[in-house]
Amino acid sequence: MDDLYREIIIEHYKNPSHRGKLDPHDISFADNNPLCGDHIQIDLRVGTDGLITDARFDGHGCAISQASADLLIESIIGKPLEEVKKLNKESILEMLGIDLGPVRLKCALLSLKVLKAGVYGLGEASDDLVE
Amino acid sequence: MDDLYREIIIEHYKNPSHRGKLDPHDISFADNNPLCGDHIQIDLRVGTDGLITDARFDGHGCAISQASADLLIESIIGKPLEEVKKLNKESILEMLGIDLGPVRLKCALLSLKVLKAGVYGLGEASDDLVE
Amino acid sequence: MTLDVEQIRKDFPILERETRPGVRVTYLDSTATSQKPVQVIEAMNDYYRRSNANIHRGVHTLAEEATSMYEGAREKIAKFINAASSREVIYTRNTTESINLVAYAWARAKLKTGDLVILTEMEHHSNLVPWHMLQMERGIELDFIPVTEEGLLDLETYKSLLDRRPKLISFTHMSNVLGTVNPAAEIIRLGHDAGAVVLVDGAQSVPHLKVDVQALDADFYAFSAHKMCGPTGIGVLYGKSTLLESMPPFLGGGDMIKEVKLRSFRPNTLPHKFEAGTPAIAEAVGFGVAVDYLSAVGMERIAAHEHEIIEYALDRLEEIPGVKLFGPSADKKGGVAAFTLEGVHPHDVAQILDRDGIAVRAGHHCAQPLHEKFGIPATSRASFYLYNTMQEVDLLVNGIYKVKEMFG
Amino acid sequence: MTLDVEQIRKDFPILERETRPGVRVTYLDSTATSQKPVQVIEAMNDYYRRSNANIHRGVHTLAEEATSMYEGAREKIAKFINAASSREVIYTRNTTESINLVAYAWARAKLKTGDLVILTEMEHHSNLVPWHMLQMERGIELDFIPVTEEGLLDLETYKSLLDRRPKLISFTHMSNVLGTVNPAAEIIRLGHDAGAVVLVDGAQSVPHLKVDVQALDADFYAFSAHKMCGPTGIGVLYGKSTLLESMPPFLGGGDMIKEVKLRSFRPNTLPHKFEAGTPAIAEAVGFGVAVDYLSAVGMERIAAHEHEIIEYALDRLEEIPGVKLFGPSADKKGGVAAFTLEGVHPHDVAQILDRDGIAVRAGHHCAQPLHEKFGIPATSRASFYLYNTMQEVDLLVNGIYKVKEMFG
Ligand SMILES: Cc1ncc(COP(=O)(O)O)c(C=O)c1O
Ligand SMILES: Cc1ncc(COP(=O)(O)O)c(C=O)c1O
Repeated sequence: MDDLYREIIIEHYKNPSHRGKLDPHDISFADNNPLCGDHIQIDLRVGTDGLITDARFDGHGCAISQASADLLIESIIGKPLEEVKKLNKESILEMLGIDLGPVRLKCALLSLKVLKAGVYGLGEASDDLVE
Repeated sequence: MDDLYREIIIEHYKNPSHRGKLDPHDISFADNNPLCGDHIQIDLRVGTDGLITDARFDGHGCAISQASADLLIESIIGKPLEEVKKLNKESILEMLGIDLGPVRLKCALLSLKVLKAGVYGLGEASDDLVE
Repeated sequence: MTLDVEQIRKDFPILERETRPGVRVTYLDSTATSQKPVQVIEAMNDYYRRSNANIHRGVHTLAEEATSMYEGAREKIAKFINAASSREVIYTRNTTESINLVAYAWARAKLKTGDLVILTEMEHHSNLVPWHMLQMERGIELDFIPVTEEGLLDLETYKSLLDRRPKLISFTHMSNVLGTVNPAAEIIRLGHDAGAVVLVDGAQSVPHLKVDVQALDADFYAFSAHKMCGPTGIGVLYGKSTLLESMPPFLGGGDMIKEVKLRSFRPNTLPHKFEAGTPAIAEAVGFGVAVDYLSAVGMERIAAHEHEIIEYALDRLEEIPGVKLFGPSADKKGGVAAFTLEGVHPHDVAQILDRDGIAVRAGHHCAQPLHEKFGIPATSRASFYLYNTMQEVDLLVNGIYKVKEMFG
Repeated sequence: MTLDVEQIRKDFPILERETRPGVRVTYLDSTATSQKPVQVIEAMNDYYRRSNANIHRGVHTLAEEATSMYEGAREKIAKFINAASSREVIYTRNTTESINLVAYAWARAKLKTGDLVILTEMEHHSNLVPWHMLQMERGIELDFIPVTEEGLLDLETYKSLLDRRPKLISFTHMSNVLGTVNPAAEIIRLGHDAGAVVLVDGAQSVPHLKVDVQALDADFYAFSAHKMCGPTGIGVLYGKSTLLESMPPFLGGGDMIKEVKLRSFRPNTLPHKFEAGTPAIAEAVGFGVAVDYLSAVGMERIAAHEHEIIEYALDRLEEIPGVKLFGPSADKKGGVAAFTLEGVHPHDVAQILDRDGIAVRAGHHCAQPLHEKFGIPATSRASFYLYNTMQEVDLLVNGIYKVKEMFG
């Protein structure tokens, strides 16, 4: 908890394994955090069995927003779309392995918010999605 | 200073020597303190030499407002009208012989405010008159 | 179990204050503002010595601490009044600003010329003047639930006023002069049946009674920290989230926005939408601790204690020749005793009592129309809170006898 | 004579705070809110322990004490900014409310559709959103004095904007991001020549520079206590008395009235006309002591000290590869250094610095349009006040090198 910038974050920020776009895709959604300018877009391909066959994120922003997007994408590939709906704040904090204050929490949760808004097919991403 | 209700105040409140009205009069003015409902009217007769020949006050309110009106009237009879213009907060506090907080000061100064507004021939009595 | 008042008094350092040598204060003016327990004072002291920072946008440790203290207090306050969510608790400066917020952001957006707003004859100026201003500006209509001789609201007249389809009912839960505790739930239910929105001035109720905004079904509920053991400079507007969300913002500036362009902005979500600029952070921290304090003592026990005192006080005051009491009997009111003493102006009463350290208020108590109704310009008012004792009632009564003697 | 910073630091207990074991805070976020000297903290503590009461209408000793402390602080503040009279000093919650007061009570009464209000591109959201709201509501027009690459106001464009006969100019005396100290006297004079009223956002200037509202000839001047060693929850709107007198009231309620009837009211005289309800009394007391404190240290000496620090800080920061500074050179600005570090987001910079106890702010600092102008979403910002030292600048610089290493 002390080492807020655990190597895993810096590593995923500097060398993301799932950065990019998918074309064609089944689901795509983007949003930003106006407070700090973080931007995340997520593209998904979903199989007929409801499994996520491939996923990518694109965007820019702080290490926490970008690393958590990369970690999130890594964790959902091959999983049923339905399972995404169950992900929440705790899921992300567990992946990052750190504790965050309220401001940085928004950075960490941006990618999950974008992902869920896309999966639910919403017009706008709301903070309620990641409570 | 400790004995806020010096006998002089209670005495002048209970047995005022100049309560009443003057008819005819040369100057008459009335005002009230909406905060506590104190009301004071003052009537003056002025000689051709500019001396105040007679004066009365009427009204109702707290002991301080009524006693200071009585003391004020007592002090101006026989004086030149011009001298009234020089009276101020200190003059009244001296007559009362006590120190007053901001709220009660308003009570004490009501009669002077009424007197000066009358002497200056103003339409409305303002707090600036008794600074 | 009753209150251990002697123990409680130890928490309030000011009660040891001597207003002149050898004369300890007898504070009977809690309706104007309450005293603060050392817990509240120390929490703010500590905040400034350890955690002070600006909130919300800060990443550093102090900013995060300050933010979570500020928001933590909001959670406590929401629980204290049983709001459905802390998003419904808007920090303001005081009850007055809370009511003005409704007048500016809700009423100006929703009310048209000729729309009726119902108030009562026992309102504090803070629940009159905002509506006078709107009447002048917008031509709304005002009508008033009358106050009976006994000091109660005339609910029959209220019911007939409701036939005129008011848009808003705004009334005080408890009168700061008469002490009357109004039947808020019933007034709200009747108002809702007539299709009106209902705002409750809770400045006197939240400090003294257990208030449950959901059980009452209030649409808006306003109160001040300084009357309930908290600091000056902070109050609350509770509002149902659906209503608050439907309103335009009130003050514009930092924190109440989601995004700002040179020529436009998007408002923030609740509750921040209504909190512009750096808020009263230390005060929120103190307010949270005040609410903890009151909860630990127990609102029911506080109400019961005040009931005991006011019963005794009314009995004793009634015995004094020349004293006239205003307001209903003890079973229908909180710990407020407003009275006149024949032949002595209330200001003189208060000032002479002050010589013995007894602090009562004298004047119209920001309820001039109510005083006018009773045909008097002013009253003296003694009011009681959790730290007051029966002995203090005796001191008051003895003091009044002294006044009578001086003016006798 | 220069400041004895080590002596001053002893007055600020929070500077001893360890944000993690063994790591003392290096507070470089005074532009967001300043820390408070023990004198201010203790004055409020004392107020609550000895004198707390509601003001103005009280006759008893505590009420009189509280009233004279509250009004005494107003006198001090009036002197501090050289107002002609304390009647021109209106207590508000903060700069934001002060500006909104002008937008509601002055602008809504005086401005019509099509009337022009001139702002600048470097304004804080608090001096943008109130005017956005008025634009939506009333159809006023807004235009902006541009900011040059260097971070200065483009006065030539300002002059040409004045040909359009604006009704109001509202601008910040000192930018909270660039640090730019704008030529306020000149902007005001030109505005007056064009027949406009001029409002100055003094949130950053009053804490750091000697401000004389009469010499500036400002019509309105807004500032916050919390940025100048005072408590949260209180600010000031200074206004020329003729202007304030010509305005309708803003919030309605207790204290701002002379008389209230059931259906009408008469407003009070200045300054009370604009102070509705129980004000931030303890906070006013603390504010008065803050002003005493700053005066005793001396505003010129504070400004000189900050100048020395910012000169050194800009020099040192400039040396760091990848650091880009925003705003003019040290001679044209106050103690604010906003910067970006290539390849690292400002939030990450701030958070990594925080591990060493260094508190800087990261974000748009409530000046989103200004950041947009410079093509960046956010900056990191270190800001300095009377208690900061050269060594703290070194700590910051070392910290930034560490960040670079981590992200290298
Ligand atoms: C230039 C400027 N204007 C206005 C404000 C708003 O001040 P407050 O949040 O105290 O209302 C600030 C403070 O951040 C500021 O720096
Ligand atoms: C019934 C009632 N309403 C409103 C108020 C105004 O409260 P504040 O002055 O804290 O805004 C008071 C306090 O005097 C009150 O007693």
